[in-house]
Amino acid sequence: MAKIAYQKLTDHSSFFWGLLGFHVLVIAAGLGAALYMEHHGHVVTGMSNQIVWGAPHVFAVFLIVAASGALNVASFSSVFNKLAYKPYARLSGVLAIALLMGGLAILVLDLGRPDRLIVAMTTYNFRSIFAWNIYLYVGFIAVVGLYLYVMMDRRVSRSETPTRIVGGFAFFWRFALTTGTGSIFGFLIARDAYSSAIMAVLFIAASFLYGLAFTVLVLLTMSRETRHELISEDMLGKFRGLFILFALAVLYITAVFHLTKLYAPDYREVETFLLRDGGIYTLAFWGGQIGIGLLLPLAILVLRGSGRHAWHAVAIAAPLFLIGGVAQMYFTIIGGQAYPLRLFPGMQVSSSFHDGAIAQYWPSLPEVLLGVSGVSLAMLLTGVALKLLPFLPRQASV
Amino acid sequence: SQITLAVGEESKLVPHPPKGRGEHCVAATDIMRRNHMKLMKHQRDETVREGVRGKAFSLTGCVDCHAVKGSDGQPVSYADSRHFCRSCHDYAAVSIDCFQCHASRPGSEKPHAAQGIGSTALAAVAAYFQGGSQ
Amino acid sequence: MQTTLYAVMFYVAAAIFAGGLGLRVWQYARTPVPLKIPTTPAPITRAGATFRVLREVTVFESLFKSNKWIWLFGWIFHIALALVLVRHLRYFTQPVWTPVALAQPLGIYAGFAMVGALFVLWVRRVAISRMRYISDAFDHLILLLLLAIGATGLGMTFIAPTDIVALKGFFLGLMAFNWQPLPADPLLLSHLALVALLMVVFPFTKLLHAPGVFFSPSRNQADDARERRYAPRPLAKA
Amino acid sequence: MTEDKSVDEGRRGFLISSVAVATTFLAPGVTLYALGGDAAAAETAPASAKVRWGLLIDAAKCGDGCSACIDACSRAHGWQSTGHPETDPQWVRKITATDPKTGAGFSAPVMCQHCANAPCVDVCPTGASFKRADGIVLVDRHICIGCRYCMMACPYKARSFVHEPVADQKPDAPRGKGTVESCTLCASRIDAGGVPHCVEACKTKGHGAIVFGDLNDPSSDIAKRIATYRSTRIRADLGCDAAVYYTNI
Amino acid sequence: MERIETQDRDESPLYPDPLEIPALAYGAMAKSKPYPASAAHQAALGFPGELVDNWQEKAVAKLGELVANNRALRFYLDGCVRCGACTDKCHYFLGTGDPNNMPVARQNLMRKVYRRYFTLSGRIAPSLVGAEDLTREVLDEWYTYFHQCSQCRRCSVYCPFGIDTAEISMAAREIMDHIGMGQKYCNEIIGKVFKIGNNLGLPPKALKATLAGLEEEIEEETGVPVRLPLDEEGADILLVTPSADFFASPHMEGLIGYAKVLHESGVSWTFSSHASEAANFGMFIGSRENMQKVAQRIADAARDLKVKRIVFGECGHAWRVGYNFLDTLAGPFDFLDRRYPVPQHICEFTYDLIQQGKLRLDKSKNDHIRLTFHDSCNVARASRMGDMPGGQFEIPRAILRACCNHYYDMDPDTIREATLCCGGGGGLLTDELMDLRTKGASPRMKALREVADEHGVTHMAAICAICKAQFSKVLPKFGFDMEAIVSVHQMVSNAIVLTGSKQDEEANEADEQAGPVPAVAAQAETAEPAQAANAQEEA
Ligand code: HEC
Ligand code: HEC
Ligand code: HEC
Ligand code: HEM
Ligand code: HEM
Ligand code: SF4
Ligand code: SF4
Ligand code: SF4
Ligand code: SF4
Ligand code: SF4
Ligand code: SF4
Repeated sequence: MAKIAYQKLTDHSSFFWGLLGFHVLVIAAGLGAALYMEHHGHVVTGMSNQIVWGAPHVFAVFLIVAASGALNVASFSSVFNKLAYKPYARLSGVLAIALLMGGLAILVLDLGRPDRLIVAMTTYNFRSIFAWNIYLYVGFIAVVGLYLYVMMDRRVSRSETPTRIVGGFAFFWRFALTTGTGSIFGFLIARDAYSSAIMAVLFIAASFLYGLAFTVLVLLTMSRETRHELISEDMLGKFRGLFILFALAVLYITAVFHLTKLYAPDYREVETFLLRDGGIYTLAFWGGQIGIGLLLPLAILVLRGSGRHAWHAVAIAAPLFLIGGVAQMYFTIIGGQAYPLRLFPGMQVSSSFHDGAIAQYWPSLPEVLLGVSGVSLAMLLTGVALKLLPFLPRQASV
Repeated sequence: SQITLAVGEESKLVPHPPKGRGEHCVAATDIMRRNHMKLMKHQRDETVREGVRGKAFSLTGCVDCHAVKGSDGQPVSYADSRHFCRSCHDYAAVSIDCFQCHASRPGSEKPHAAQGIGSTALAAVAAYFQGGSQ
Repeated sequence: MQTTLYAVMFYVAAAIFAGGLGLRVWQYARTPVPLKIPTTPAPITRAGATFRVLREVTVFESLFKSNKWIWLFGWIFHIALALVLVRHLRYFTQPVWTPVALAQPLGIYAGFAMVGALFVLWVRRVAISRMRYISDAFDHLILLLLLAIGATGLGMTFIAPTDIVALKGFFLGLMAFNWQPLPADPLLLSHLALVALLMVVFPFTKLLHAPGVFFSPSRNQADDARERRYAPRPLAKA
Repeated sequence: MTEDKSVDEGRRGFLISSVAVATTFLAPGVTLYALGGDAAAAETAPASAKVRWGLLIDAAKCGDGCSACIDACSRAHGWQSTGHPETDPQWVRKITATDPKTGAGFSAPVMCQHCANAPCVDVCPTGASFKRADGIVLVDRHICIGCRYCMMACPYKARSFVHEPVADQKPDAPRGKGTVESCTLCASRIDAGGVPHCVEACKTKGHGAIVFGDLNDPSSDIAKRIATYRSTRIRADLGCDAAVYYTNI
Repeated sequence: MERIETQDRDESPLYPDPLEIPALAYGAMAKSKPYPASAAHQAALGFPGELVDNWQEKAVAKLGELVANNRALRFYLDGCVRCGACTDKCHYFLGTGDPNNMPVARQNLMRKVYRRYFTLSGRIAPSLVGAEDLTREVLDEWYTYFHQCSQCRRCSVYCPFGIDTAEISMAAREIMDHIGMGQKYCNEIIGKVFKIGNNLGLPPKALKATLAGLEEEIEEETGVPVRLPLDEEGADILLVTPSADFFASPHMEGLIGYAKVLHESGVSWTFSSHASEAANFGMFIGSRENMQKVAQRIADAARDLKVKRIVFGECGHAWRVGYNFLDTLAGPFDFLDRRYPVPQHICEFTYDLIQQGKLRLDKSKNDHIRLTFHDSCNVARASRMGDMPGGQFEIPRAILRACCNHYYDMDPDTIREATLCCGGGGGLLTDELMDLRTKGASPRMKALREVADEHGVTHMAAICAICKAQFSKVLPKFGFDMEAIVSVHQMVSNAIVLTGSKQDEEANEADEQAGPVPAVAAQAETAEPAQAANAQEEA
């Protein structure tokens, strides 16, 4: 078996610098937004006592979910021994860490008291799934870091075994992580829109899709930067197959999720709201997640995904999946909160505290900037990492 | 010996926090100078988490005894650099967020703390201690 | 008593530190560089070479290429040290400069990072046979000295606080030649004694790498031998 | 936790810094006194696990158009409208409920229900949301990071996030931007042997719609009433075991 | 050490790791020493013939003088923090496991003496800072281990302070020379340069005959009368090349390559019998005087022959001296045509022609070769080609790619500025050090083995006479063919289609369509006129 050669990014195109510059600007804007929010308080955001988690959380959860999915490519090679994916294993690890960091940065900067980050890291309530998640996140970074190390260290990487073991462990960890993230919502018994165990499964399926989309996008961008194809035609076909598979899985689980809920009388009301009467949320679901995010790219991949157009099809489908992902999170997180808590089921209620009313939410510019800057941070970290260490595969002969 | 600052010499090199109400603080000045943050933090947890109230190291208590009157005769808030706490904190570049939540001026209600300090025996001991250390 | 002792000690230590370091820097600056010896590939302009040195000083670029572990802990140690020293500026300036005041909370974490990284560096020196072979006693001692300074410092921050206000008064007093009393806390006195020791040994040991790194010809020369003739001043014949 | 030792350490630090033998000798006495040796014993006693404080609210007695309890709470704790209804905190609010089929309804104040199985406590990552020994659920705002997960979890919408900077707080009721707050059952008053502001205000108004007392003490007024009249708790189906009971809803 | 027996690789499923860190083998190389210089060899260079009586005093004094006159040496002795970053970077350490071959340990041999005599800490508390007196044992250690450093600067690349062990071993050899403890190989050779004009001691007459022979050979092969002129006054270019090029394979093939390229360019050129040597062993022994004298010969020859440009042939340290020191030592060169860099490397010259599309190269002529490139240390880490940092890596590769279809790089951690020394540089290319040379070459050989196994690489090109000579000797010891080492210009020589040659005609007859094209898209002239004017004086 030939050894796979790797490369760092060297002599950069202006395109690369432009891209980095763009991300730096977005991150600066995001930091500015965070400072602005910290100074004035969350009153300057669209969030309220009704919608307590807003746009930042949409992006953060999206990135965290994508992070665990990004590791898939590595897992294919180390856990399932699919050698074709091996050249991308390093990249997928780096991307996973970067995406997670991007997501966590948003969460931290959105806190009411970001200055107490140290409290969050030193005081734990072990009953809290959220606290568990902090462990899961930090652990994920550590495990994937170790995984990269065993893959890249000259001496350790000579044997396959460490890569196998640590890779398997990382694979296990990523499941725990997505399950944990899904459970943040799944465990909210009071919120009719969430409480369901399928939530975690849905998050896992979604993570596969978004993680792969990010991986493919980075590979395509870097193919341009290194001036040679990092994805062979063969691999392109494989990626396309995976996309179709994952997208169908997400479609299927989404359908099961909503159908079971519709079936239960308790949840019928909230489902009717979300799927039919929810205005922007209904639109985000049908138009965003299902239409643009799943059906459209599926159609493109199935109809135009082979032959001459394969490259274009994949390049268009990947961002569409990601847009769909953001829509899905918007629908889930914000739509789920918009529907009021039922303190007195069956009764019509009102109060000065907006009981019984559908909550209104419109994200303000700062919080959107903060959210988007998380994506930029993830991309910037990836770019810098690719520059510093040989994560990208290289064609053997030049 | 030179355990405490020579407050007597009006040196410009060190700050001279305004004297609090009464004869002495809830613990010896030396301890307060070094450990007030830990003492308060300890009490904070006791009060908030366990419901223990009325002990000495209450923030409301400090604020009451250490109120500094401004030019208008009213106690100044932490926003004013003459505030007792700031007289040192500015000097030592310490920033505290306590007064984002806590009132930095005494309220009208009578404070809980410091009631036990009236004892003359204690005052005598403290006076001895302070006298001996100068 | 300790006030007088420490006041004298710090005057002496400061004199040795400043004098010794000044002498070494002057020596480095004065010693000729007979030939062009940049390690290539090197920047071809002076500005580029300056930037190269800055990269070495700030991100330890060569060390990163060389060994990721040493880089990681070495860099953490130095950055943390820098932050701790910035935090310490509050004892010597009045009023305290705003950035220094803002950096205060960072300094505390930096203290931990510094001590942790020093510890790892020391373990490395003890555990790896290659490192043992190249280390002499002082390589261990300097790490232990810094560890001890850090440990006593952290002790003051977290276990037995000292009277910071009085301490600052002492140092401002030293600088104004108007002595103020120094609090007699054992941790503080140890911390300060160790710091004085560090200041004394600094100009005579490998700690000279700090000023020296700016003078390393293989890093600070531009690779322009063919573009501009390099003609150093003639050698001082001995 | 290291804080537990800080008083001792204070003493030790003090000892260390004392050079004179005499002061060393006297020091323990000084600190002992200073720590409030003869302060009122009742006040320094910690909350007891033997009691469980609770409320019983009679919707039938709650007057139409009355908001005395809410006003009292707001006045005592300093939360009030800043003109942003969506983000203004409300520790307690009056909910009016009507059955759409029959048109019958009621209205009653709803505040934190001080759940025994509090979801807010379960989810809080830092443990800032906690339950005191006597069943009162509080936010320790010194370690609350403002993540708002507790708000997502609370089935009663009992909590508010402080969206804006606060000034001029009451000395006894610190509150500040970026943390989450809710009804404290007037814990500081209870610790001093009093009753919550809202209970007092309702009584003063002459409605007497809220009864306060120890649910664990069968001889207490509240326990007797709960034993006698049919009462319920909001969303009892969720199993939170709230400490606030309602009748006539 | 048995580590170097890497031939029976078949049994191991793993690739040999060129950078594998060996376990420490204390004193493993303590016996390796070069032959000492005889009194005659010493005298020719102005050094005492045998160990002088007050050698200790003189050595310490000389050390003081060197430190006072060389900022690099001063800081390198002071500034090392024993971080250990360099410990696994020296190929001699990788190949021998002898801890004294770790660069920092090598430096420490001198540092301990420096500390003892020149620093306060070493005078007060020698045991604390590892300071030691300069005893006979220490001196012997110096002789042993400063002759196990090929001055390749690999350690300097990785040291956070750029500490260059080469500077220290040069200083050590200079000190030893001054107390009469010279090394035979270097000092004898320098003597030959002074006496005859080149390292090999090839007298002008023999040189002339050799060149004539080569001319014949080329004409026979190509049908084109390519000239190899000697001492032709008024030629445009003076070509200085290592004397090995006149003599042995594969050097000579490279020389033929230069001749063909120069012929094809149409520029007039010449060798000089006075400066028939590009190499400058004065650098290896750290002797500025000797280095200056050798360099001066080139300046004199250029002036005498009234040339306009100086071009260097393929030789690593010669290029370092030429590129970095020549102007300082023997300049200024105002009499040359300053539109061209002084000096120029033959690779730069060839590369420019390729860029301009002036060379016809038929890559298929090298189809029997699967090639890799060994970056020679002194070119890689101590000089440059072209006008971009790193041109010394790109230009030879660009030439090779233009000349052959199958090119593969070795492990990225062993090429370019990370390149591993051939094991024979720095004045160690002598038979009595064969054991050291073999072990020192083993990391490079393992890297070669990797590409040989993976990509079927058959040949390795180099641009240094010492590398080529060393590799021809050690390749067989690692199971490779002795002929696996080639000159870069040998590849050019194979591929070049001289105008009017037999090959040219064949090609023209065959067809026009697949005509060899310049490999790289033509660019504007790269050899920009150097800014001659601002030759700078430092105060
Ligand atoms: C009974 C009133 C009283 C209360 C309550 C009180 N102090 Fe004091 N405090 C004093 C007095 C009086 C002094 C001055 C003692 C002296 O000059 O030695 C003082 C001195 C101090 C000093 C030393 C200032 C200096 O000049 O060196 C500090 C620090 C301090 N108090 C902090 C606190 C803190 C923190 C609290 C709350 C836990 C508090 N005090 C509560 C009365 C009080
Ligand atoms: C975000 C708001 C907030 C901040 C910031 C804050 N506190 Fe508090 N603090 C509270 C609340 C709420 C209470 C509970 C009052 C009660 O239960 O009566 C409290 C209680 C206390 C108590 C016990 C009551 C008393 O008056 O003695 C102490 C002591 C205390 N805090 C100290 C501090 C100190 C010291 C700081 C700064 C380092 C601080 N707090 C910062 C909100 C805050
Ligand atoms: C004698 C001077 C002095 C006075 C007066 C003083 N402090 Fe401090 N305080 C300090 C010093 C010095 C520190 C910082 C110690 C350090 O940086 O390690 C400090 C630290 C603190 C801290 C911990 C801050 C942190 O970030 O860890 C709190 C809380 C605090 N003080 C509260 C108060 C309050 C409240 C008052 C007023 C009632 C007060 N202090 C008055 C000297 C003083
Ligand atoms: C310009 C400032 C400085 C630069 C660029 C610098 C750089 C470095 C580098 C690159 C190393 C090697 C890596 C390592 O082992 O950590 C090192 C080591 C070290 N530095 Fe610095 N340094 C600076 C200032 C200082 C100062 C001010 C001190 C002490 C007060 C210091 C103490 C040390 C010590 C003790 C080591 C050895 C660590 C070991 O034993 O492994 N440095 N320095
Ligand atoms: C004269 C000079 C110095 C003085 C007066 C001084 C004083 C102090 C004091 C008072 C503290 C306790 C800080 C607190 O409680 O908040 C401290 C902490 C500390 N000191 Fe120093 N120190 C000096 C020099 C140094 C030096 C040179 C170093 C490092 C080499 C150092 C390292 C530390 C560390 C790591 C801490 C703990 C972290 C922190 O609180 O910042 N100190 N020092
Ligand atoms: S005070 Fe009493 S009557 Fe009035 S609203 Fe409150 S509970 Fe009802
Ligand atoms: S009502 Fe809400 S805030 Fe109060 S204890 Fe129950 S869950 Fe927590
Ligand atoms: S907002 Fe505060 S109290 Fe609520 S969960 Fe987060 S940390 Fe806990
Ligand atoms: S118990 Fe106290 S805090 Fe709670 S609602 Fe009543 S008055 Fe407000
Ligand atoms: S210069 Fe080369 S041979 Fe000499 S010590 Fe450094 S790496 Fe080894
Ligand atoms: S890398 Fe440089 S500083 Fe580190 S041990 Fe080697 S020579 Fe010394």
